[in-house]
Amino acid sequence: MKKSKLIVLIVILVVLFAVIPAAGSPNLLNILTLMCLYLAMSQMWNLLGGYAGMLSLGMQAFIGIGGYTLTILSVRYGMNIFLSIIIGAVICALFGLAVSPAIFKMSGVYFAIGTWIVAEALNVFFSNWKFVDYAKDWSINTVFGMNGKQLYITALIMAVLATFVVFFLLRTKIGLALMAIRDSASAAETMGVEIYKTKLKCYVIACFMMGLIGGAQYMQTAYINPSTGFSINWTIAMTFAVIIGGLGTMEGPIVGSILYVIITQIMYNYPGMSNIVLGIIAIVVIMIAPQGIMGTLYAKTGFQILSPRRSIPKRETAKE
Amino acid sequence: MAQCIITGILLGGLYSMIGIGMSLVFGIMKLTNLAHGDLMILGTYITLVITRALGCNLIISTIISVIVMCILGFVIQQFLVNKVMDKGEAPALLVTFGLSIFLSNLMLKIFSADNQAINNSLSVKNVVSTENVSISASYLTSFIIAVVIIVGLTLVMQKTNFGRSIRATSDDPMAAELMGVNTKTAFAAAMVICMGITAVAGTLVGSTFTFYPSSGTQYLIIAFGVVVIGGMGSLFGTLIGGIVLGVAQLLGGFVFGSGVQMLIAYIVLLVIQALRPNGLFATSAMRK
Amino acid sequence: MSAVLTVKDLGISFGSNHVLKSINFELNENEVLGVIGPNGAGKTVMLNILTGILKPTKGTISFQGKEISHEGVTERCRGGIGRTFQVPRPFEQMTVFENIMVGGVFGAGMSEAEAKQKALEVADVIKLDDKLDLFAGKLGLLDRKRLEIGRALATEPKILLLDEVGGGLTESEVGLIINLVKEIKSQGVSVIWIEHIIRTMLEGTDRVMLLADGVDVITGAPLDVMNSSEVKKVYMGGGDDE
Amino acid sequence: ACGSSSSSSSTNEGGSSSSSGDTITVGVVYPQTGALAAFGAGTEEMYGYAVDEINEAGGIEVDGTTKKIQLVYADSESDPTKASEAANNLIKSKNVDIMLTAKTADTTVPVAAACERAGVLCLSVDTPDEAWATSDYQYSYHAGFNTENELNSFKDAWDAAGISGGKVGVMHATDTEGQTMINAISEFCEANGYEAVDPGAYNSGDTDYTSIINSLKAEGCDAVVGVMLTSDFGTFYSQLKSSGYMPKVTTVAKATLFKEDVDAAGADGLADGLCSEVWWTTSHPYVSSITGETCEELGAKWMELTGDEYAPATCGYDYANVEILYNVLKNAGSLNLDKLTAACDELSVDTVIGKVDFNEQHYSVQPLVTGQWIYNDDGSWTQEIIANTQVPDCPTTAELKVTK
Amino acid sequence: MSLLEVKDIDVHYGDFLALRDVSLNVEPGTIVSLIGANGAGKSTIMNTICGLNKPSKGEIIFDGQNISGKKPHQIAKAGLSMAPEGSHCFESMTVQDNLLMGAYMAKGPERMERLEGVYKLFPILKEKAKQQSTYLSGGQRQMLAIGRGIMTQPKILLCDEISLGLAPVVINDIYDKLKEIAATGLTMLIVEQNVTRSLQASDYAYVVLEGKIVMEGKSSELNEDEVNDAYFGINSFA
Ligand SMILES: Nc1ncnc2c1ncn2[C@@H]1O[C@H](COP(=O)(O)OP(=O)(O)OP(=O)(O)O)[C@@H](O)[C@H]1O
Ligand SMILES: Nc1ncnc2c1ncn2[C@@H]1O[C@H](COP(=O)(O)OP(=O)(O)OP(=O)(O)O)[C@@H](O)[C@H]1O
Ligand SMILES: CC(C)C[C@H](N)C(=O)O
Ligand SMILES: [Mg+2]
Ligand SMILES: [Mg+2]
Repeated sequence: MKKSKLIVLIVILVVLFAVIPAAGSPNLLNILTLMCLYLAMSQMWNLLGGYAGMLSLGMQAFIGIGGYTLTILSVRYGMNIFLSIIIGAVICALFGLAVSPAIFKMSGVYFAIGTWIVAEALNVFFSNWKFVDYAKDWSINTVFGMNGKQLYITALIMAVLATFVVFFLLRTKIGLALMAIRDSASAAETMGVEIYKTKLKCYVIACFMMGLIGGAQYMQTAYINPSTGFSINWTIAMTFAVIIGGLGTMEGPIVGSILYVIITQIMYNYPGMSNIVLGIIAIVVIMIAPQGIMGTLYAKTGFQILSPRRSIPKRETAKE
Repeated sequence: MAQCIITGILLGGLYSMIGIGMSLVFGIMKLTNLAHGDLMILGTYITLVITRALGCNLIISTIISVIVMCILGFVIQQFLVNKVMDKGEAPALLVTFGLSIFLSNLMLKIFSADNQAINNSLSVKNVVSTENVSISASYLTSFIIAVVIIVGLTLVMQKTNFGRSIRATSDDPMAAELMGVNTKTAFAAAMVICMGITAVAGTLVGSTFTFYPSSGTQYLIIAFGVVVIGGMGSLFGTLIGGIVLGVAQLLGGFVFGSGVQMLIAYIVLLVIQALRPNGLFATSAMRK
Repeated sequence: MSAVLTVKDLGISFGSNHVLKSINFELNENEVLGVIGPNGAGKTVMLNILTGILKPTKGTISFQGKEISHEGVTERCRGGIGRTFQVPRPFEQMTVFENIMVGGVFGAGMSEAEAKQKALEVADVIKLDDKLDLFAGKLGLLDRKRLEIGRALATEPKILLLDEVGGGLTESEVGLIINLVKEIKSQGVSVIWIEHIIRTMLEGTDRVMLLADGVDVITGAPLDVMNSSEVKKVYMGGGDDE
Repeated sequence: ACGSSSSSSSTNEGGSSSSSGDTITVGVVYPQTGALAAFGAGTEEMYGYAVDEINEAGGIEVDGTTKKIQLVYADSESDPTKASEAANNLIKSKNVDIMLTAKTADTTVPVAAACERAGVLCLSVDTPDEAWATSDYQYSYHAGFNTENELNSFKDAWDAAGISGGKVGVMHATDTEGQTMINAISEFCEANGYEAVDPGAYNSGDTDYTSIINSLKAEGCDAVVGVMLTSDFGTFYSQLKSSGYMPKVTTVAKATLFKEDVDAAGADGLADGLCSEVWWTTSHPYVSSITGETCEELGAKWMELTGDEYAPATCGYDYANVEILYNVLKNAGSLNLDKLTAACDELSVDTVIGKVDFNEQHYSVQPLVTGQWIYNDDGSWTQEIIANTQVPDCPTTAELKVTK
Repeated sequence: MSLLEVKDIDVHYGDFLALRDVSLNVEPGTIVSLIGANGAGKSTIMNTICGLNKPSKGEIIFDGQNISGKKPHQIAKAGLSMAPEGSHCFESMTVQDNLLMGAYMAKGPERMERLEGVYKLFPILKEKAKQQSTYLSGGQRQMLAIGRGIMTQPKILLCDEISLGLAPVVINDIYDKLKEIAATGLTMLIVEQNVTRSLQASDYAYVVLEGKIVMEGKSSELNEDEVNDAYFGINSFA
């Protein structure tokens, strides 16, 4: 019953978002594109930070790899751009897998910092890597031909895909395991939960998705160099969106990234104030609603659309 | 080679100065302070402005900067951190994160984006200058100050009633209250100390390197590096962490070229992390 | 009666602290083995070794005839060793129902649907059937202890290791726990039960082992062990009441 | 959520001016805030001044009607990603007809990329030509100096220092400009009788230059040449000084365009004697193609508008960017993109930064002179022009002073 | 005059009324025990006295001073100390530093004296003096918590769940020692699950049921069965 309602809601939303390009202005389209991209990124960040207990400050590593793969493969080798970003995503997944033995030893804040250092290391590495022409600025001219509508559709696909990945992942065993690990890792382990494997699965999935989203993002940006590709600003945006929206809720990243884009759009008119305002908003929201907007709403009213909670089945035999 | 190791060790002293404040705040308040770098740069600017405005001696302006930063630390603790500290890791993190973007952009508004350097003659002097080795006066000064502060602070933390009360508060505020410790004051005191040290670090950084309002991030990552190598919350670890990072960077530059010197430092850091996930000198055992 | 668990010459040291020197015992099928010993004797440490959280410095553990010393924590859990923690560690932000499900899904390798049924069954056993949708963080001590047991049960263990599940409970509650353990035993589960409550040893166990100075000093029928001079000396203290 | 986003966009649309009216909307993306903000200082004053001149003279006739130019600004926040977003935002929400941009590759390249995609003409200045030419551009054009001019202006300083045939250490970061320099310099040095020494690249933001300084020292370089960010240069230069070794002449591009930057490099006139390329001075012998004003007059205007005590190179280049816009519009006589690009391709006009004539790669090479920063006893700085090979009519003001 | 007087307090956790009209008195030099089932509100009473909870009604008079609404550290300074439920060790500190924290408010030399006293009471703690307290066993932690409470040398010591997880020998020991300490004039308020032991050890006892005091009296005069009945109330278990 509830599920079918949910599906109807989702279908309506998807249809709505799909018809906008026909109706909306280029500006609206541009804003929605940004929202979708940030939404997709935040959803992935939230999967790790909010559900898997892996607060990462290094997701920019995958945005950068995704962007660079798109650039190098399409600009230098003339590969199809969509194929390029998929390869980028695969490379991200492999890279995530490769660094996991090291960074998975760390937990909590060490993990957060470790991932950031990995991203910084990539920044330095790319800056010194001849294959990508060192820290050269790249114009990604292969995506110049994409129009606003195409960009929007790509971004929308990313947003929907990211949301669905999280939605379904949390409904598999992984979701249950993640919640258990978050609450008490040692107890989860003695209950048979394989912590390492579970986290690794999430991480690699998130890496893959981030690579994909990174590629899509750079179709929009059309310009890359190591310090922008691997900039902490990507993670700052995701973190902001997720925590404002509500860490560990599925709706949080959605609300958060929409807000983030709206705020930055409004702030275009007040140069130099944008970040000051974002900073203040971050502080004020957390002071008032430490769980973020959706988290607090949930705590107060129990409102949650996309809850990963397991429902308790009706008993077959009536109990006395 | 010898030059690299010596410079690396000395640079490590400066790095550990950058890290101390962050390590303490984490060790005591379990707070990962993402605004650490920006706060430090703020300290640098305060020193700079006072030196310029009053034309006074660097030491005096540093003292003033320390005082201002201590007050700021108290304010931040009372009005921001205290309110969210018990609400979990993420809210506290976001508050410092918000503070970070707020501060760096506010500094940008106030001080403009121009590069700055604190005028002091140490930065271009050297203590030893031979054919092979030269020791920069500012590096050496930083190193000495770092060692003095770390040793002093360790003694205070380990041996005095005040130090114990802070450690106790950090472990279990409720129980500490029951022992008669005013935990609010203890946290505030800790924050004040951290900010004071951070102001000193800021002055040292400002008189060694060129800086601008958004330099904070760069030093945040160095502070992070230092404390994760040494182990969050360990003072002695901070010193070692700084030295490891400094030497790795310098030797990396020497062997592989300066372009990759930070890459080498980061790799060393990650390897140490993989082998010792809580740093070389992690103090508190893992809980839960 | 055959042994499900055989522990031979088990030892562990932390630096110069030789907590366990040499522990030898067998746990028989369908048996409740009580473990007593002074504080710091190493009872919890022993459980941690049995579940794989700590690595012993020496000795062997065979479970159902198989040497398991090299197995990891999760492997042993899936193999059939369930445990509770001295200080309960519920998954606080999950409901009681989900807490138990975790045991079923990962410990017993069930599908989610099966685990849900299992959770309902277990909830009846541990008497938490009316609190299934409560967040575990909100439970009181008795219910937390029950949940500890419930989660462990959901992993369908062959042996269940209980670490002071009665600690901090009132006498009548202790009675409830004793009954609970009896019920668990009746389902064919063997139990190792650490407890400082004499009554649980006398009423709830088939045999009792005294752990002191890093060795298993004496093992035998509950009443014999509790009345033994060794227990009087190192545990009860000069033969006081109870 | 959808509702609120569409409402925010509609306000944007309401505020935007449509090109169908009697104005030509020209977007300007430049760093108002962030690390490059010093570059951005005075931009709005100068662009505004130049556009006012055009508008006051009646505007420009395009597609049969005479239109005035309206500028809309956006902040790049000194971040390439933000620059790209800002350009997109201007294009989408303000419907700009033409985009202007300036102030380093971090601004001009991403803005050009955004314009290429949107099909908007983009005119830029203030970036070395090679750093800008990262792609085959269709709609973007650029005026700046190239590496050859840059190195020639430096060579003048080396020659003046009397180190002919000496060794030149090359400070280069891994970024585009650094790479361009290191790629070009060996050949250049060889051709001019110098020997280039590569001590290895550094990364912008590095805190320590010990290994680089050791190489320079070991090789006994007579000169150091480089293209560096101000912050990197300041840190490097004080470490160089404290190492006890100083080359006779140091020629560094990018780092010391402004007085504030030389001051930031270090204490008590540390950077005294430093040489840099000079893009433009008030003594340049050029006049405005819009009004015939001299550089001197422009400089005075700048000081009047901004309250600054001197007019930096960006003054001339800001003005020149509008000049190029003016000439392109005038020649095209239309806002049609094809006509505009055709006008660009054919453009050849004398501006306050010299002749602008876009080549095949869409850029025009402007000349440079060589300056040296002198630290005065009262703590102020003067930039002396010590060589003028490329602009002989720009008078030199002093002889090179060799650093000790 | 009573040393500690709790007058008609109500305590809320959010909307939940955990204590209703609770009053109790502790005379100087006596041991008073609280008896009650799990969740009855014993810890809540203890915590409220210490200032960890705020009563929504009523007042608490300690040593002639109204302490309701004061901060825990202020109350501690007034001479009231508690060994909380769950021991709450300072995990990163050594056992000795933990104990010294107890004497936080005392002068130097006096601290060492008290330390020796506690070591005499719990010799095992002396053995582990330099060890980090995280590595203590459950029972050792309990000893540490009590020892730390004693270190404060309060006018009154509150012990919540004093014998939780302790071996009988230690419990007996502690009760013996407590009597000794009480003889020196220390007043105590303890929570003990075991009714028999509780009545044996104390001079006066209160029985708590669902947030209310349902029975009180001199321990020697209370009948164990009656207490048991009172303590379960309407038996809702089984
Ligand atoms: N990780 C560790 N490092 C060092 N010592 C440890 C460690 N874990 C336990 N110990 C020591 O081992 C001893 C046994 O501890 P254990 O927790 O097993 O006691 P126990 O028998 O369960 O006691 P209790 O009944 O009080 O719970 C204690 O002295 C403790 O200090
Ligand atoms: N922080 C809290 N928030 C909400 N309710 C609480 C809180 N602490 C205790 N309670 C509730 O208040 C009631 C009394 O709890 P309290 O801990 O005082 O009981 P107790 O008698 O000490 O029990 P125990 O023997 O289990 O320690 C219980 O119903 C408990 O669930
Ligand atoms: C308070 C703590 C951060 C002190 C730290 N344990 C030290 O090394 O002294
Ligand atoms: Mg134990
Ligand atoms: Mg209690």
